[in-house]
Amino acid sequence: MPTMTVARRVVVIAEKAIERILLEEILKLGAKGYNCTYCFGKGEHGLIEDPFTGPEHGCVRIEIVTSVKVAEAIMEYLHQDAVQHYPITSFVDNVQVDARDTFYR
Amino acid sequence: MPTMTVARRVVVIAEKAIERILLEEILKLGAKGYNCTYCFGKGEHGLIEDPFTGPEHGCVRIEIVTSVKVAEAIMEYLHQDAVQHYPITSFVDNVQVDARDTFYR
Amino acid sequence: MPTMTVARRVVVIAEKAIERILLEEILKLGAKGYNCTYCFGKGEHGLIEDPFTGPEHGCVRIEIVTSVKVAEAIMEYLHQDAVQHYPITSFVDNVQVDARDTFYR
Amino acid sequence: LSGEELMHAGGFMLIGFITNTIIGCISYLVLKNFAKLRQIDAATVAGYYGSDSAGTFVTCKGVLDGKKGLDPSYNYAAYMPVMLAVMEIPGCLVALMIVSSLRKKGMDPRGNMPGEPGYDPRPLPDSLAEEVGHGADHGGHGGGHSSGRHGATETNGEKRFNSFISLELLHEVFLNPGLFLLFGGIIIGFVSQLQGSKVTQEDDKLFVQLFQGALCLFLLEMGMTACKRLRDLKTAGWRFVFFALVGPNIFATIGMFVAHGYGMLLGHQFDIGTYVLFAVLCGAASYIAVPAVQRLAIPEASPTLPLAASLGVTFSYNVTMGIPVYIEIAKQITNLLPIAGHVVETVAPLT
Amino acid sequence: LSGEELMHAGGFMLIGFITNTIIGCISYLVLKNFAKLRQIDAATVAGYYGSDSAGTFVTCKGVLDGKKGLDPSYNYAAYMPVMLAVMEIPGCLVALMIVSSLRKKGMDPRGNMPGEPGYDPRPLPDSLAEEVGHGADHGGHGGGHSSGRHGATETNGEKRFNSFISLELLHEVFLNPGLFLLFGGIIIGFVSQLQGSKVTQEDDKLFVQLFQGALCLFLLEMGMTACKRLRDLKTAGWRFVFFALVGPNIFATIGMFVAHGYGMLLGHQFDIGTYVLFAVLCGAASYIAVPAVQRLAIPEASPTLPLAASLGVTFSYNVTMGIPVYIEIAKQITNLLPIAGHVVETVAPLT
Amino acid sequence: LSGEELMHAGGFMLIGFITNTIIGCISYLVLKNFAKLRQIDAATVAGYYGSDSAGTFVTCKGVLDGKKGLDPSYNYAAYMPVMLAVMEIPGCLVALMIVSSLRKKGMDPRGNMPGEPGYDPRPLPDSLAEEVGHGADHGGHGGGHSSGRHGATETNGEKRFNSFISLELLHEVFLNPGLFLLFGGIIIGFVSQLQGSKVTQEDDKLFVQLFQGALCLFLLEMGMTACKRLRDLKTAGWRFVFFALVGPNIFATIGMFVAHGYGMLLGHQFDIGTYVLFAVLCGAASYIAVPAVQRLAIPEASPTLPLAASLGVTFSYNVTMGIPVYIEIAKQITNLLPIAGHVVETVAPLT
Ligand SMILES: Nc1ncnc2c1ncn2[C@@H]1O[C@H](COP(=O)(O)O)[C@@H](O)[C@H]1O
Ligand SMILES: Nc1ncnc2c1ncn2[C@@H]1O[C@H](COP(=O)(O)O)[C@@H](O)[C@H]1O
Ligand SMILES: Nc1ncnc2c1ncn2[C@@H]1O[C@H](COP(=O)(O)O)[C@@H](O)[C@H]1O
Ligand code: NA
Ligand code: NA
Ligand code: NA
Repeated sequence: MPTMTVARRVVVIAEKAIERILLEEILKLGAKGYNCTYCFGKGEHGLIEDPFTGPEHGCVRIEIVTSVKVAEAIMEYLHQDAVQHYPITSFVDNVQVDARDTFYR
Repeated sequence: MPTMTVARRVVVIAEKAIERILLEEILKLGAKGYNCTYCFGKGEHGLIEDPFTGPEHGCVRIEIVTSVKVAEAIMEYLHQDAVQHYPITSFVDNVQVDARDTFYR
Repeated sequence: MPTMTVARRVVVIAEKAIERILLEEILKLGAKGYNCTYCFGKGEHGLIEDPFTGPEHGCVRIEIVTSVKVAEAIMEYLHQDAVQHYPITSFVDNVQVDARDTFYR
Repeated sequence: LSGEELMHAGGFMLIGFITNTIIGCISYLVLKNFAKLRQIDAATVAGYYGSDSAGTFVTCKGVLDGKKGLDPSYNYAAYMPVMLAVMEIPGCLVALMIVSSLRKKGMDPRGNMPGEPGYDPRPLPDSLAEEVGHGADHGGHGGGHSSGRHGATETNGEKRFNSFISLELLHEVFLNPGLFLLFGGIIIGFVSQLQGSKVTQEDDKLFVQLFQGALCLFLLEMGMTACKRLRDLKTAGWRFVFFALVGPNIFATIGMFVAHGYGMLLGHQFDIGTYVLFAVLCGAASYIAVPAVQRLAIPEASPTLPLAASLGVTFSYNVTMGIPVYIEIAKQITNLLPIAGHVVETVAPLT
Repeated sequence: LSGEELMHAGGFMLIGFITNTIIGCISYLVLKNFAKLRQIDAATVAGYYGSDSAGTFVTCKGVLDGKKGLDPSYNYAAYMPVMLAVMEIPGCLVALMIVSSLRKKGMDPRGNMPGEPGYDPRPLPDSLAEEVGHGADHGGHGGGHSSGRHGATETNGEKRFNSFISLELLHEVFLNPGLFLLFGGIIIGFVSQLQGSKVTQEDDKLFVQLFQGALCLFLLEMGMTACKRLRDLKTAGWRFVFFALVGPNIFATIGMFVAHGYGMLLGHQFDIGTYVLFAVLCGAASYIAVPAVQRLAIPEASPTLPLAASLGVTFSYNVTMGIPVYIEIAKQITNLLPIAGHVVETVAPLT
Repeated sequence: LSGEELMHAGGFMLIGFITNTIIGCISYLVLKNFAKLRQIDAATVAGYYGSDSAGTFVTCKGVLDGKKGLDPSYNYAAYMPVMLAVMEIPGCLVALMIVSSLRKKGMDPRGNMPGEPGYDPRPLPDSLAEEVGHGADHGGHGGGHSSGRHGATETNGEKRFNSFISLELLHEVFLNPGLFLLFGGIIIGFVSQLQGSKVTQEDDKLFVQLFQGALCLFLLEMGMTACKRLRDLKTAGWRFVFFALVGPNIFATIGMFVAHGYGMLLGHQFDIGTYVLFAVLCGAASYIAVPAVQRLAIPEASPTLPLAASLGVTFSYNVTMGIPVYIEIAKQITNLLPIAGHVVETVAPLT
């Protein structure tokens, strides 16, 4: 049984318009990597759709596996006043990573 | 350290043909929001592919962060006889949400 | 409250070039099913992009809900020397599945 | 469309509808007994062949447009696109009827009938039924969904679900791709018409040329999709492939004889183009409308087998060898059995 | 472009810019008082109508190209594409100005003004503010983001975020789709020129034909997208739909009278084509540039309402009935009020 | 293709294969010593330039088709598409050979060689090797994957993985895009041929026109993708950009002299078109086939640097300035060194 260590996974779902700034900030805050999928959905701001490429490109779902400290910094950044005005949703949970991996540290 | 509250995340993977009815029901059952990504995969029903737009549009992965009660209602709905005949897979886990957020309540 | 059983969820994010072999091996190792979404991201290997279809088709995110034993076998396979040279990231966590479902066993 | 032509068209549509229904039933019997398919799969594939394919129709129209410039006998009746829309429906109905009768005969949730290998009457694998603690009392998962429910009462969630499925089903069966092509054409005509006739005249030559260019691209793309479908044939067996190759020729020929008979009845000799288009409507198998019906109403059927035949084999055959063969057969029929009083100017055989 | 023409063009652009600004303001007042929209939505939709639409412009150009071959009066000035780029800006500025004044008047984070239903001055729903344990002291979420912040100091994270938004905003307002069309055309001309003139000559006829083919496909696709947008009209009310249908005609007619006035001022009679293109620049509403501005700078506005009007109703009207109507009005104006010393050869009315 | 022509073609293909191999080696040396790239990156980029580009070939063919209508000397040999497929292979082989020798010389898992900055012989960062409890005994991660493994025995999982990689590699190297273009053309010819020759004749004029239209769209799209790749040049340094701009001209000229020498050897004067196409096959760099090989066989190389040069700089240069320059050079060579007994009718210089 390979030994596992615990890491934090932050999932951020935001409108595509602010995708670039979010990814830049996430790396600045210390995250080592992320993966993004385009998605669509409904929240407080109603259905967000790109009129041309269709709904599935309205939002971006960013998944970041990182350390507890960096995860906190990201959540703090996302809840700043300026950012909160945009359609953005975020939640966190724990995942187990193989002890041999360092992609998240 | 921002205080976090615990919420339930339901992930439903189903064939695109029943996407609309599922999303309508999920909102009727009390969920505040959801996000969807098109995906493809293999399960008991074999590989589901849209002959034209290619595999990656065969199924839809719906992720719903909501309260424990609503999560239970959704799982109950998904296991009804009529729904079970269609290719559909669902599982649940807990996530932590910033105490300041209400997108899921 | 429908009774739930605990299952393991393995998430593998890898370059699209080795998608087929990974999916074959995952099924050989005993997984009953999987679902895949195309994504893009940044890790130790830098931004992986398909020069034509654009970034969102650079990598594939494979999500496998399976038993603890099979999850371990998959993680072991992914950390073999030959596989490690390719851009690949994997992590595991627990999810709850409705007791009536057998899609993962 | 003159009154007389309208009457012809109406009769022809009725005959077309019946012909495709018969073709659907023949396919079911052949697939069940000759190709030894599961009854659920035989019924589904029969639905594909009892319907028609907009893509094959458009390709055949493109070929005829190219020829009729030099040889008017390749002309075709103006109401053929409407036939395309009408003749898409019978296949769906045939499949739905057979499947609902299979459900009544106790088909299991995986689609196997009593006596077929793997038949497992127990409801969907919830062998853990006993373990279900204090969950809502579910009773067994009766087979089939909309019809043939026994036991558990329908929750209103399920009622909404079933009505959604039936509504979507009506939408798929009657608003088939043939209709979209038909309305698409009319709207484009209307829009360019609105912007002054000069635009449309000039467009005609351009339109035909662009249409043929787009047709080549469509065929190339469909060809690649078709090849991918061929992989699923491995599990099917040679009889199934034989049906997918020979079937279209038989059904097309049946169609042309039916059209010829109808011509004799009316004492009116249809153009070669009309024969060939009708042949293609009978001989082609659907790969857009019926798969959508299958996904909604027949989840138990194999998702890959029917497409492997209709798109992988039949479509590829039709757009390459099929159309020239049907043209040749159409010429033979009109030459050998001329309709009294109508001498068809002899058309140069296919060079 | 001769010196005199350059002077004409410059003046015309200034007039176009002012006309679209006025159209934006008129729209805001009409939407606020007649269509009873929330002020934030009225301002946003006004931004759409105070801008123009590259798609409608290109469609109108295609129609005129088709006609001018037979009737030279359908010609149009060469600098019109530049007008397209210039007249895209006023709408964005009008919307941004009105919205920033709304923020100053205390708009709440959901976009409601004091007195509007649902007005909730409390900052973003963090009623749990008290529960926030030892989180960084955030103070209230002041309304609006870049401007009108009161209370909490801006963290440098927020500074970077706001500067990103402003930069992207400048990018969207000034690098509008009109510019891309303009540069795209120049680059293609340059590349084909580079590969020897013979290639371009031959290309010209092909280019116009291909262009018109692509135009049809673009219109078909836009038509389908437009229909999807119509669904969002349900919540809007008939007055809003009335504005989206009648507004373009009024704005287009205003535009043509302005162009005619400018012609009288210069003693120069513009071609019918120039009138019609200018009418379309005034009468059309943006659905690429301004939505991007809205997503960045006006997150509180409804994401669906503006597009339902500009794309669902106005675009569909313009490319079907609108353009022929504007052509007819242009002819009437030039016939009834001929500019001294210039007799316009009588053009055959729209057959 | 007559016997003699077949012999010419065979010889030409062999010469083309060798020329591109030499170009690959030259590129490696220039990139390593002049542009100071890491050896792994130098080898990968050398693979790009030792191969050719279907896109550039098709563009050059389009330009020549446009010209040969007016001036037959722009004609080209019919077997050039086969040269495209053959000359795509050497680049891949050059890169794979150099990389495997680098692995033997102890390249670390990040692709750095002993002596290069950041060289870290320790296997992949599993400094936690000790912490590995009772996991399957793994021993060290030897460098490189398929070849040069030392230590840990290969599990059959790894064997399957490595055989998958080698199979995919063969597929990428030999089934290159040039072949698809070749077969694509043959199949379309076959299908339209099958549907009666009349169709193909009429199609020819349409085909060339549509082909040129599609070519413009392809170039526009590639141009935009190319610009995006330019961003990755920032980290590369001016020498690398200089190579990507000047290299193609040198390699193209080498190619044309080689072709001219071959012509002299045979006493046969090739058309200008053949010279130019051969120049483009030598001067262009791959951006479809070799990137796929790199992803499979050279995961350690930088994923962005090679494409920035081959797609961002070289492709953009070739399709705008490159092709006219190569045409001019080809004319100079044929004029200044006429092959005995063959007087080339003087072709009007590029107007
Ligand atoms: N409860 C939820 N569960 C999952 N995703 C959500 C939820 N609420 C919102 N989202 C996603 O987050 C995006 C922005 O949310 P909002 O700011 O609430 O409009 C939406 O487009 C959804 O894709
Ligand atoms: N064990 C699994 N893990 C993750 N996704 C699954 C699993 N089984 C099925 N799926 C997904 O759920 C869809 C429907 O499953 P099924 O009803 O078993 O055919 C499949 O297409 C997969 O995308
Ligand atoms: N820390 C991370 N969190 C989420 N996804 C990651 C992370 N690191 C890498 N990835 C994903 O895994 C892929 C390969 O990672 P790598 O091997 O580190 O280049 C990347 O393209 C990302 O999509
Ligand atoms: Na049929
Ligand atoms: Na306007
Ligand atoms: Na080369």
